[in-house]
Amino acid sequence: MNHSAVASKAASTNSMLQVSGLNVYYGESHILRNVDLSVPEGEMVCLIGRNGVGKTTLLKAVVGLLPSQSGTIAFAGKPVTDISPDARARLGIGYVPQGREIIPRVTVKENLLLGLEASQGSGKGKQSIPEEIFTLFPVLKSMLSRMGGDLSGGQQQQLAIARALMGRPQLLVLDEPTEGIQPSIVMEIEAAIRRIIETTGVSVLLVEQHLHFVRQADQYYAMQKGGIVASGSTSELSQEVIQRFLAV
Amino acid sequence: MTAETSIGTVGRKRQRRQTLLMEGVAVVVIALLLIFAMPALLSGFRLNLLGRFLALAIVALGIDLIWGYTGLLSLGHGIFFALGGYALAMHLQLRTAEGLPDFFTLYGVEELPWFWQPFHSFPFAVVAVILVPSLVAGLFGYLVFRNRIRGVYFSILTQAALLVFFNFFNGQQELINGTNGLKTDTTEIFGVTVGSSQGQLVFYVLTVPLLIATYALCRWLTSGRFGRLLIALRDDESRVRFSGYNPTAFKTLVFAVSGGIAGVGGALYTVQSGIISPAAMEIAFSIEMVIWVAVGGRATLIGGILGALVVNFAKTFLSDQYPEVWLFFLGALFLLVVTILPEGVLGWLRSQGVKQMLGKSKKVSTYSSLEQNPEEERERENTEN
Amino acid sequence: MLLLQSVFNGISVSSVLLIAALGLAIIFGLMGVINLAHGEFIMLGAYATFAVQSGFKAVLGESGLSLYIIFALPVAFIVTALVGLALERSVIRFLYGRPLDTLLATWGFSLILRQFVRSVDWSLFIGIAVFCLLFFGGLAILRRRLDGQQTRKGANTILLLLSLGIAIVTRVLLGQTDATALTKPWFSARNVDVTAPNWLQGGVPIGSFQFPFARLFIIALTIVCVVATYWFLQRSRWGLRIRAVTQNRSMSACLGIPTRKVDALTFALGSGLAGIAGCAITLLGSVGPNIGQNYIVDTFMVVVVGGVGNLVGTIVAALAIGTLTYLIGSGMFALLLTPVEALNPLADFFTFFATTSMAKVMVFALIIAFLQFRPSGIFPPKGRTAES
Amino acid sequence: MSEKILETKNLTVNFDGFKALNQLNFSMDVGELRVVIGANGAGKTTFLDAITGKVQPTQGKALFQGKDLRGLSEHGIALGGIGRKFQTPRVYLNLTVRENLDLACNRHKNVFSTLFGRSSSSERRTVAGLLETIDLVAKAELSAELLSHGEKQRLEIGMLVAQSPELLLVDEPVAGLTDEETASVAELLLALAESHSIMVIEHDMEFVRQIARQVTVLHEGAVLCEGSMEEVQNDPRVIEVYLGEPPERDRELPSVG
Amino acid sequence: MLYGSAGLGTSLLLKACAGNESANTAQSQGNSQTQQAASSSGSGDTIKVGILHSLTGTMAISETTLVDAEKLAIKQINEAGGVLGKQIEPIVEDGASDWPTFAEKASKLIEQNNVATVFGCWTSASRKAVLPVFESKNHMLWYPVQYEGQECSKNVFYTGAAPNQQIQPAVNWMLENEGKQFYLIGSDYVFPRTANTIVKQQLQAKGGEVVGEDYIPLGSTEVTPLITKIRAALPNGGVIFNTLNGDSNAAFFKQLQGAGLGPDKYPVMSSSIAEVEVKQIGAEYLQGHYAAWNYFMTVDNPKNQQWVDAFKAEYGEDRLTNDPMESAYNMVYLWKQSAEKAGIAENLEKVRSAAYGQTLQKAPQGKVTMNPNHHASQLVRIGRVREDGLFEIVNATDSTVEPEPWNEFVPATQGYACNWSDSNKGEKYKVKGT
Repeated sequence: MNHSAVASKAASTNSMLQVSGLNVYYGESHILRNVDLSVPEGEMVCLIGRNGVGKTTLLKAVVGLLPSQSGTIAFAGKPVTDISPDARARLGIGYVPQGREIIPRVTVKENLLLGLEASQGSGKGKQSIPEEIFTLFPVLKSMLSRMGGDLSGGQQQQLAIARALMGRPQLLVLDEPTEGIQPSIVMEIEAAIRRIIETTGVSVLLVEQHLHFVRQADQYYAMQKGGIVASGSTSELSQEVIQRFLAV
Repeated sequence: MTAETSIGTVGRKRQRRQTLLMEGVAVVVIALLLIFAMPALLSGFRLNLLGRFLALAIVALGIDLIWGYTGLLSLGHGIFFALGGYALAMHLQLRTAEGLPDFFTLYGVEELPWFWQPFHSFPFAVVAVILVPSLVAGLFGYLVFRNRIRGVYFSILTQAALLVFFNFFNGQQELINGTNGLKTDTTEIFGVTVGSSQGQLVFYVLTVPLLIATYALCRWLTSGRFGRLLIALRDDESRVRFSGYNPTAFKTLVFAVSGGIAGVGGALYTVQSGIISPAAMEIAFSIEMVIWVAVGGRATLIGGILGALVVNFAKTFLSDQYPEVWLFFLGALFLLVVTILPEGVLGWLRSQGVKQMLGKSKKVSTYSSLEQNPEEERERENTEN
Repeated sequence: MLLLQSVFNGISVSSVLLIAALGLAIIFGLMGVINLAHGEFIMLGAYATFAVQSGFKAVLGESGLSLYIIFALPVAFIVTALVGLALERSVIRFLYGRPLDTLLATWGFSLILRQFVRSVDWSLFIGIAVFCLLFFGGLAILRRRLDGQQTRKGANTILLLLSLGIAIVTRVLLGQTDATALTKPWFSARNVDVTAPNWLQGGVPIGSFQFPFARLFIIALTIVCVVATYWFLQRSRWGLRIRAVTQNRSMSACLGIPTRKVDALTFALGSGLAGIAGCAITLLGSVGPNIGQNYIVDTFMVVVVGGVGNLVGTIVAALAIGTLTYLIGSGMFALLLTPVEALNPLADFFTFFATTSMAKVMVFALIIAFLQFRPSGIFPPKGRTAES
Repeated sequence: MSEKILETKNLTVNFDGFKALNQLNFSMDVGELRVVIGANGAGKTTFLDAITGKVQPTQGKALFQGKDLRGLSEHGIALGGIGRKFQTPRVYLNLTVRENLDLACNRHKNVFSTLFGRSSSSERRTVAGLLETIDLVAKAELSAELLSHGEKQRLEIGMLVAQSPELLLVDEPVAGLTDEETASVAELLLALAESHSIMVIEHDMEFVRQIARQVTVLHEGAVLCEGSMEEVQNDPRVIEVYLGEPPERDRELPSVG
Repeated sequence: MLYGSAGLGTSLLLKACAGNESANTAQSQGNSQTQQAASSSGSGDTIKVGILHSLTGTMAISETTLVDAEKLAIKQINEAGGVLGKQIEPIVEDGASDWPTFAEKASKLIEQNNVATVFGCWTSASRKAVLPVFESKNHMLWYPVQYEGQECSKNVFYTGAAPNQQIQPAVNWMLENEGKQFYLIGSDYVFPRTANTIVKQQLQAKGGEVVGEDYIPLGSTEVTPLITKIRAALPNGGVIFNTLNGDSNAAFFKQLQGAGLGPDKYPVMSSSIAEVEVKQIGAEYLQGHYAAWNYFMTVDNPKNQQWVDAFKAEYGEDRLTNDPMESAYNMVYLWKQSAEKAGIAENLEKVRSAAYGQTLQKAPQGKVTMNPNHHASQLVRIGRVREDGLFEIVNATDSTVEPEPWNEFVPATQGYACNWSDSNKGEKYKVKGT
């Protein structure tokens, strides 16, 4: 349960993402306080905690949307603290934000093609959408010409994940992918994510509140008041931790 | 606690009174210098220049009031400037002519148009100098603010209004002599020819107290609760609204006041330059007014005055010596003020002072924060690094 | 016949307005930048056309003149796009999110451009080239050599002053030589003459009326520009990027879209369209340093009335404003109303406004009235973004 | 049955096809301190927007002390007695703390009394008292931009109170605050609840526990459930929304809490 | 003085000294006016003159050509020994196309630089703006551009055409040769308005007819409504009388041609289009249309050839000359002759009196005489634009036409005249017998 011990252990293994001593302010409010976190290669790490404890802020700092006052972020061994979000995306960080952030007045197909921006080098030539995407999310195939903003929440979520996959990321950052979505689709999304991990070996950093999804992860970090307060393997995730950091 | 605060209040009041007194003394000294020393030191030509620039400084105060304090960038103050100038010039025209002013006969107008009639009266003309621009500004402001048109939309609309007034005045030869405008120099008023050196001295001397009066008015408007509300409107209009104030009324009033001030400046400028014409409503002139304030420093009042004087003297000097360079210089001034010196000279000096005292720079944002999307801003900052 | 003529004239007036406003609509609508230098970009396009024409005259003689306009269009586009790009990179990019500051900065730039075309000669050109070489070269070297914000900022300032100083000295020294080739202004303050190619002079006679080729050409050009812009934004890869960035900047960045490049490109595109507009208006009038000023307010009105960031709105607004101005200004309204006895007072009213100046007054009043009930234009931006 | 201070009937707000509020029925008694919680996107902020006139409801209506709020302007509603605190503190950065309070405190908010009127002694007393309440006496003459985040939050609450509204709407008052700051805000709100009706939107559960008496849970633009903290915590629907698990699989949960 | 002009011949030197001496005596005897002016420039070995035109802004396009012409004249005079043996030192000020700036710079030239006279202005508005300055300081302005008349200031010499030297002959000629129906168009300012007032009265008196009158804003290029109106109102063979100025002209002619209305249908008589403007608009648009001036570049006499060559040598082969430039050139010589006749350049009263009757026998346009009404007698010519952009002179008066500043066709000024050589007459007096 000693989270710093876990962190140091993680650092010693081959980590895809290594966050150390991160401090982030939003205006003057101190949102993240000395956050250490590590995502080992090929593993799925889940960040838990109630609304407003700074999980989303942490993810935004990781993808580069928020600047950090101090601390470092390393991706695949390379420091990325000072580079712009688009450069981080091209390095291989795929981001599925909270609220999906589908570009609304752009078609589904175009939204998917935008995902290709992150995969460098594939600039020229006819852009096409690989068939795997439709195997994962069959619903998208029939929607290609619809406007992104017209999809339902669940469809948007699937689109957002598919879009992130288009860039063939090494790290997938998912912010509450099941939030506000019908239970049946939640299952589909979870299954898809599991399959993605199995087939591509991508590392995942996930913010989630649905418990049984949390349990699918390899490791968890619990946040409260902008800091990591507990971490460990999800197999050891106790009711006490859940009650303290998640329940109402 | 009550004892403590009341002592605090008294101390604060005393301090405030003291600074106010110091300021008053400084202003009087400067005024006396301007009125008595300058005419002795400067040639008539230079004095006339100074007088006109002081008149422009009055306009700058009006701009500072709405832009620096209230956050409304008007690109149409030439309208109010010109209206003030026309009001006075119309009176002076009627003073010379036995019957009709000369130009009317040129266009075959035989009867004085109705709106000229009241300008026979001097008191009416003086009141009109302030009131006509105020009313026009107030009406325009009301129509625009009522719809919550602000920021750049407001600026664009004021510019369009300027163009319309320019066209109107330019086009109505029979009514106000079109492009030629109205001359004032040869008129006699109270036994003095306006254009004579004696007359010019009188107007110069008149400009100084009026500038000070305007300054005092602006100080009064911007210092009390009203002034704080203007700043609040600038910083966060929506918060003001949720506090129960109606922003439209306040903005309309302050725009009208600013228009009236521009009118006074316009009238004083007119008698000292001898002519008012639609050229005063050219787009470039109104934008130049803004740069005076920006150079001096927004929301400082004094900055506006200094800016008007400095920029205009620079203009006179540069366009004398290197006419080609002037536009380059002015253009560069705009770029410089916006990118490197956004707080103007005075604001820069102040922030440097504060920096030394507190060890960190004080950022004065004179724009409504609502115009910016904070997230976008942050992302920009981030990507620029 | 009268109706056909009115419609044609209304459309042709509108098309000039639209082609001039198109670039502005893109820059303002997609980037939130108030580009008061837009008129000067139009002017640059016109001067580029003049330069191309002179080049053709010099190389091919008079016979080459018939085709110059075909070449002038891309040249005008590229020249103004490059100038726009330079402006965006050097100034505008620091001012995003501060629309009023962009307004002042672009006005400053427009003053410089206006004086530039008046006084540009080889010595000035060389001076500017020297400055660019020193400053940007130095910047590139510094970026590699120096670390640390503080030292870099200081070094930048010194570099700026140094290169500026050297450039000015160069210019002054060159200016004092007797070589007139160096000091002869390229354009001077005078208007320059751009003559339409033969095939654009004259027109198609229909009845007693003649549709001028130049007008038809501009209408066609406007349609081509609108369609091309639409195609570029809707179908091309960069267009997709631009749309994505304007709709959701931060998410676009997270997808790997280089937002800074997209900004620069959008600005360059808008400026380039102004260049094409400049090329077009050489067919209608003379070319001088101040022509841009004729368009700036009208085009802004088009954008404001059309609603920000909306191509269709811009088109409708240009049509409405252009046609109205024409109908009122030409006295057509008055003419149409006169036969009806009851409407005579109204006809008198419109007759009063039946000059170009007064038509502007009237149209502006209508715009203010219009904004009373549609404050965000014909097609307001939808949803939450509309609020503050 | 006590008098209702706020009531909404079938309140619906439609953004571009997206129903931010969906047939929301809500009511609150005079003198109540109500906490509204809900997951992100549950429509909490839109709810406040609809009450304060920032957005107009597509359907339904909001009643304040029995009066329909439809069609009233924001400042009209504010004058009518509803004060609102925003999520991120919105105070006037270029004014001092005292000036901030003084502006809000002004009883006569038309142009001319603002221009010519001076703060009355009762207003000055109110300001002094409020400075005490929000614990900013020492910083009264500092410009608000020099305050810390927590101080700004307190100042904004103070400004709200200075308006002397009947109803205070407080949006996420402790976001980004330290524990001590959170505690002081909680104290402040509890003190204010003595004399005001307050609706707080928050998702810091520690904080909610500290202040909550009656809790409303919003979900997808409608009320999911309402009750005491205890009741809400144990409501299976709430657990599902918050934990994403059918309650039967976590039957043991409540016993641990 | 002696050291300054070492290169000049002895005779010149002597003459110069004599001139200087006489200036000194004049100064000692002179009235206050003289002292004021003389104290300034009398001491040096140069005579300062002001040149006041727009070097920047809208009007720079036209006005810089006048500066060129005036500087050329000054240079030639200086090379020939100067005025009264003194070199002329021009001080150029920029009016920046802004009327108050003109007034400001005029004061500056008079008060700061103590110039002996000022050459300047183009637009009537700028002249009206500086007029009070010159009147209140009793100074002297030379104004080179044709204008609307209805003015006769003691402090201004007008060397451009008065309406009866340009507009009236133009209307007469069109009436006799092209058509009876006139459509009047102009930029919206004082010159076109006044000119058209005169034209209307004139046509009424001579059996012509005005079928329409229209104005567009100065500098506007949207002329479609104008062309629509002309087409609607003007029958074939009608005449367009054009007083448009500046950028509008280019737009007007380009679009007129585009609308299929060539000179065969509606010939246009323009009052503000000279060689320079034709070049800027493009000769193909203007070919066959008319203009009326006192001078055209194509005037065939040796003096003109000499001048054009000198001008091209100074400023470049591609440069053109035109009427306002010629007037500007002439007025410098007229001033020089006046000053020499007065014997002192600084005594403005004397120079003014000396100016009456001064004649340039060999001005580029022919003979030019300054009248006591401060306007110049000049020849009047009608030109038609040729393919090369110059004018074919289709009509010219045999002898100079006397200027009438107060127009006989405007009721308010009918029968009035101006004579500054007679203290009883002055600015405006009723001519007996009318």
